Amino acid sequence: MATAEIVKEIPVEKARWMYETMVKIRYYEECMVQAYAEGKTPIFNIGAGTVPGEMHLAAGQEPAAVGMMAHLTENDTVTAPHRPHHHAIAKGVNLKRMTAEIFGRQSGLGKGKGGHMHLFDPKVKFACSGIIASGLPPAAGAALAAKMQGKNWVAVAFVGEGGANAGAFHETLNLAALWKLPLIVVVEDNHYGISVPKEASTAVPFNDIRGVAYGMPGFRVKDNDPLEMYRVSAKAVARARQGEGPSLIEIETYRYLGHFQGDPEVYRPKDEEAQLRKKDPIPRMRNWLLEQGLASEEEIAGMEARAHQEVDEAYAYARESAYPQPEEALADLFEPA
Amino acid sequence: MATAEIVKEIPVEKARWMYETMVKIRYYEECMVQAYAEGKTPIFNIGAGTVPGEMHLAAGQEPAAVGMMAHLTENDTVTAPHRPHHHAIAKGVNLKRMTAEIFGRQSGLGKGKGGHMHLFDPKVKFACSGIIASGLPPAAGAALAAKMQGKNWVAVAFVGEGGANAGAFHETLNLAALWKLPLIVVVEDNHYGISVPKEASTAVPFNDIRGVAYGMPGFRVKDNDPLEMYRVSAKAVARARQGEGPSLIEIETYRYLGHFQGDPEVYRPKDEEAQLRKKDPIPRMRNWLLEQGLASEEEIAGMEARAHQEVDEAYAYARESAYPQPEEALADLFEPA
Amino acid sequence: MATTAKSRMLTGSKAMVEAIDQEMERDPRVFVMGEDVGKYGGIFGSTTGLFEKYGPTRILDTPISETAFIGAAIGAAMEGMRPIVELMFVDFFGVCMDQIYNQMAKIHYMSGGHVKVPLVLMTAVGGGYNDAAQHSQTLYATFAHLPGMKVVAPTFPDDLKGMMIAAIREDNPVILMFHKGLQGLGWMDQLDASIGEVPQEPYTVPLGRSRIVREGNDVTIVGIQMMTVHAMKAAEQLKEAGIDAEVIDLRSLVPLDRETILRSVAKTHRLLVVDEDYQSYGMSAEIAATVAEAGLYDLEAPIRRLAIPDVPIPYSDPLENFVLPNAEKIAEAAKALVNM
Amino acid sequence: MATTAKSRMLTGSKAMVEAIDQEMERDPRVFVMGEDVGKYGGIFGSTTGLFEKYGPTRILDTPISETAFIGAAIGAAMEGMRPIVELMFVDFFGVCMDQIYNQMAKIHYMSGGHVKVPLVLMTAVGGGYNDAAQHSQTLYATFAHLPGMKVVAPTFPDDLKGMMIAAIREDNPVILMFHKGLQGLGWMDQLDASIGEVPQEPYTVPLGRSRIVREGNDVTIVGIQMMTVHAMKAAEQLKEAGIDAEVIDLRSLVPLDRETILRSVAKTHRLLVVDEDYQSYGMSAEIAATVAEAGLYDLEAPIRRLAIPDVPIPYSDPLENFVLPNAEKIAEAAKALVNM
Ligand SMILES: Cc1ncc(C[n+]2csc(CCOP(=O)(O)OP(=O)(O)O)c2C)c(N)n1
Ligand SMILES: Cc1ncc(C[n+]2csc(CCOP(=O)(O)OP(=O)(O)O)c2C)c(N)n1
Ligand SMILES: [Mg+2]
Ligand SMILES: [Mg+2]
Repeated sequence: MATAEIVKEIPVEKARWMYETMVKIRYYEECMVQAYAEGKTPIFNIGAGTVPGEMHLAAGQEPAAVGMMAHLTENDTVTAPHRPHHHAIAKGVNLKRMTAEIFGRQSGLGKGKGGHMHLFDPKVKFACSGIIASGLPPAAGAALAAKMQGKNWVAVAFVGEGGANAGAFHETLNLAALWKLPLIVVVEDNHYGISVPKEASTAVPFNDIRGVAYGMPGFRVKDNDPLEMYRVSAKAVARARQGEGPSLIEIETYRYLGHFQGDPEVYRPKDEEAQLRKKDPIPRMRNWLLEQGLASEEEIAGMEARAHQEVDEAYAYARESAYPQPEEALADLFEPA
Repeated sequence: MATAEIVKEIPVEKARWMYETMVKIRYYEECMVQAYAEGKTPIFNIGAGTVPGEMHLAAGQEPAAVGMMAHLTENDTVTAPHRPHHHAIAKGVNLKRMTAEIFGRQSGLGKGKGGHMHLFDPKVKFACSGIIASGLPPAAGAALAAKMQGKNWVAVAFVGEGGANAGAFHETLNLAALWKLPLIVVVEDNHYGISVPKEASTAVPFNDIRGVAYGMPGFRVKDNDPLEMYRVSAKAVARARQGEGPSLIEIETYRYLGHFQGDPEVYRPKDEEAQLRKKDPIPRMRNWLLEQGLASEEEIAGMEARAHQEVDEAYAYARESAYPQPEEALADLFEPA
Repeated sequence: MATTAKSRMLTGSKAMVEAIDQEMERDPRVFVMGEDVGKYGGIFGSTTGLFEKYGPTRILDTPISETAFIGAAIGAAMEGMRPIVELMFVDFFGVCMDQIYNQMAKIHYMSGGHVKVPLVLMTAVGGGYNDAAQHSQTLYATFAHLPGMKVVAPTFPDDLKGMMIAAIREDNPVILMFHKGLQGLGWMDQLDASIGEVPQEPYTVPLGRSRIVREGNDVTIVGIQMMTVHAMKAAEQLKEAGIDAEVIDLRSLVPLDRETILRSVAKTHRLLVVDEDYQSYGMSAEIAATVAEAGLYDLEAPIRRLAIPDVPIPYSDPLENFVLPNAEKIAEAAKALVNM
Repeated sequence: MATTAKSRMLTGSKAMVEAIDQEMERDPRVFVMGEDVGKYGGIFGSTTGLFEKYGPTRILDTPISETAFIGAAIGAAMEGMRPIVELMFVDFFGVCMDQIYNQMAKIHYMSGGHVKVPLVLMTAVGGGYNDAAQHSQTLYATFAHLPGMKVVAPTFPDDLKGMMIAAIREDNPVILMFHKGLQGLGWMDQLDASIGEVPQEPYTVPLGRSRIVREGNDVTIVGIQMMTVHAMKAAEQLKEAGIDAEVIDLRSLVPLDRETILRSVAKTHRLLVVDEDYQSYGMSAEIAATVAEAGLYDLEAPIRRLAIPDVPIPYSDPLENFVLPNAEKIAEAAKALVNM
């Protein structure tokens, strides 16, 4: 955890927001572990239960989302990959409708058509997609639109370290650098692309260096540190807002759970999760808030309670919502004239 | 032109081969300008004449091909892009059948099915494709096959500087570096991708630096210098043969003609071609051979005559060859069981 | 499109450029991106003169990065811009199809209709000038098979203009294919069909409606773009043989105007579908299936398809001519059908 | 495939793995590449145990770089290797289609038959488990429309083994689609059809021949993979209603076994085609067109298609169920057809 210095850079309300949001994300994902398991025991059947289909959870990866999103407004665009809940929550996506979407309900963001990998909340300019690295080009397009419209809005695309080897990564970074677009690409290095460890997918140890190939700054955040992510993101966002062009950030982060729920995880050491959890950024940040006198135990408890309540309400909303009518499957293909 | 030093590194017969091959390529392309024009005057119609379809010529780009191919044998693979004649000739592709192919004849490399962007000569392991950067992945595959078979064969993929911004470039370099494949990627920087100058397509001034993104050496050859290309290629090929992995080379080269024949060339200064031709590598190399005493005027004249003769024979062969029968269009889709 | 006092003869490409120009004047959100769309004016002339008029902020030359720039067009469209993006040859779709079919075409649906993607992807199709296997395809069915995008392929200059304007104004993603041979380019075969009366004023031609370009009673010939042109020529030949062909120019693949085809077949009782795309799993199959489902009892002869016989487009003249349908082959097939 | 003394019950995925294993033993040029094919054993179990047996030099985990590694498989095949490469979900084709259709599928033809590309691209297809718009497609027609590759989609374990072996031995590129729901994976719906007798010895099932999985006289139902399974269930329901359905399992899209279909329709006079792919411009159209061309006079009722109604696959259960054909819908459609 960054030392006392960062206190000068980070407004207290941002620090508290980051903590509360991390707690919210974590609790959201833990609730999802439960919700996803409903109807999948004793036999795990991916298509059964309250929440069917694939489920990629982000417990442990909160710092990437909150450290960046602390600098964004509703006018800034975020695109996320197949593991999108932490980004969505930090970006302020409507939590009730997001949860309803994941539950396949009519009140969901996409009326139940999208599901957990396809969450769209245009009000806060959030989108995600299940195809690796496919969010990068549209984010560059959002950045281009901002530039064309003379706005100082920025766009941020999140991608896994595995996704940094996709062609879309290269093409988008080159385009953004060439056109000096207000784009920031954040690589979340959780060490795995499904089962494949970074050293088996990526020819260089760290992706920040790849900025060199585009004449763009590359930043690296170690140890899943939310405060360092905040600091680095501040620089990248400021650059982008000032018209100085794109940046690349790689953050070392932790994937506590399997790639998706139900992952047998044969490919990683049995105690890896436990080891990672020892360095959990949430208690680290909690301690730091206390140490720095930015929040009292009581205040923290209040933040935690609020976060939990919001999540509980979102899940309750989802559960209470109705399923769409079958024939609605035929609606929404095209915008009517 | 590199100084005397290079003499120590380059065997005399290689130097002569390079010169003769450059002459052959240049003459080949000049003859193609003529052949292509046949039947296209007074009105240019791309589908008319002796050689219809698109035609991308490489006059001026000989150094990239000969400097590299001087180090290769028939066992090494080369993939080329849409502008493939110089690579094909330097790789030793059967010139008669190549020309017959471009003329659409039955005796052509592809029985008239491929055409100038689709030349395949498996005997010398040469292939090309009209889709930008599409030759890189297969070249990596050839390198992989060599490695799997325990051979010290290498694979070389040529791509234009415009093509270095395609996703396939990134993916292939990463894969090759990761697996330490005996692959060399040569970027021919002729300053344009059709009409788009490099500074409008590429976020960095030179592509050699992009090797950094893959932990792979990047070399740069300036001034379209065949001897420097030879020197740099020697290093890259040696590395590859010794199992040390891939390299990236960018050579600054010159495109004398339009992107394709018929290009109105509205996008470049009127005198650009003339300026470039002043630095023509062929007379430069000729002088160098003479200066260094590597060949006499007479010997050079002999080389030139031989090159011309071979080209003339190839064109004659093509012209004399018959067109395929129409129904043959249905053959060769699949290999029979 | 009725010609007016203010119409002139324009080539296909000039009609298309005029459409883009008029829409760019009308709507500041419209801009163009693509390879060589700037100074060069588009390899197939689809942006000639626009760079000079609108400059590099609205006419953007791109790197050879189709995934990035088509994806960027999608992102810009999601933000309320109205991009026109060019994929130089349709044959190149393979380097960027994910953005096209998994993002552009699905976002509206996946978002429950909450996100609009108003984008025109224009792309050149067609062979017949010896550009071989990677530069001569139409791939009509490849795009039309995948839901969420409108796919149109106008044949004549007036439709090129009217459908381009309709596409730009449309709130959905539209693939607008133009046929290289019908753009009236100075460096291609000069076909009469590539020049036509085009009204000066902006106007729209609705997407999704075919047009009967020749009425007849003996056989229905359905074509699109170059095949429509060949079919019209074939109809002249058939006339001499006493056969009165009805020719339908499809114009749009998605939506597909099934009614017009069914109505025509109900009248002629015979159907020939001509396609410059590969035959199997192609447009010709969809038309045939439509009639076999909803117009079976109208048929007095088997349906006949004429299309590329499931091989890549070969380079050499005799080979390419062999695989491409033309007026003679169409007339022959129609005759056989009528004599059945 | 006749069962022998040496056959056992295997799941689809185990049958496929056995095929790959036996061929890797037989031929040192065979190797496997793909995402998570190593220790993980393939997301859909298509390489389980092979990494342990053959190690990382023959079972290669790749980066998420489909263009590079599928292209590399092509290059390796051109050099005489016999790669099997996995595209994890067929839905991802958009990031690598150029290598697949412009290179892999065209090289043999463009080279005048001088270059062979012996490669198996295996890929998972199918929905029905709420994996939504980007992970549930079959895209049968998308591949089958483009010439130069064989496209097969075996349904049952014995065919999965036999066709995989045939594909590996084939000197042409083969797309082998396996259906997620028919692999017998422990984490999916357990279907009877996903387990079956599979001979232990290596054997081949020829590519390009369909199989009549139920003989009948009243109506022909053509399906493939999951739709074959549903059609067979529908046939049981139809039997109770006194309707005797013939069910054809297509197995192969390219080459397409048109004869078997035509022969069946000549007997039953009615055709229902069921497809888990999008309806328009799809497999169902090609089958319909084939019969409308060559078997028209055999038909006693219009052809009927049942397929995904041209929308992306929605996520939520009621929506996905609505768009997917199933046994009930098939039975209903068949009944309507017979009563026409
Ligand atoms: C183009 C494409 N290829 C493969 C996949 C399958 N896939 C889904 S997630 C994943 C791993 C992604 O790894 P990474 O980018 O590191 O993200 P993480 O899962 O670690 O968050 C893969 C291979 C996909 N969705 N899209
Ligand atoms: C994927 C793809 N996009 C676009 C094209 C059209 N195209 C053909 S050549 C070319 C320019 C290539 O530039 P460069 O790579 O620098 O090679 P050069 O022509 O200069 O040799 C373009 C854009 C193509 N063939 N393939
Ligand atoms: Mg990862
Ligand atoms: Mg160039």
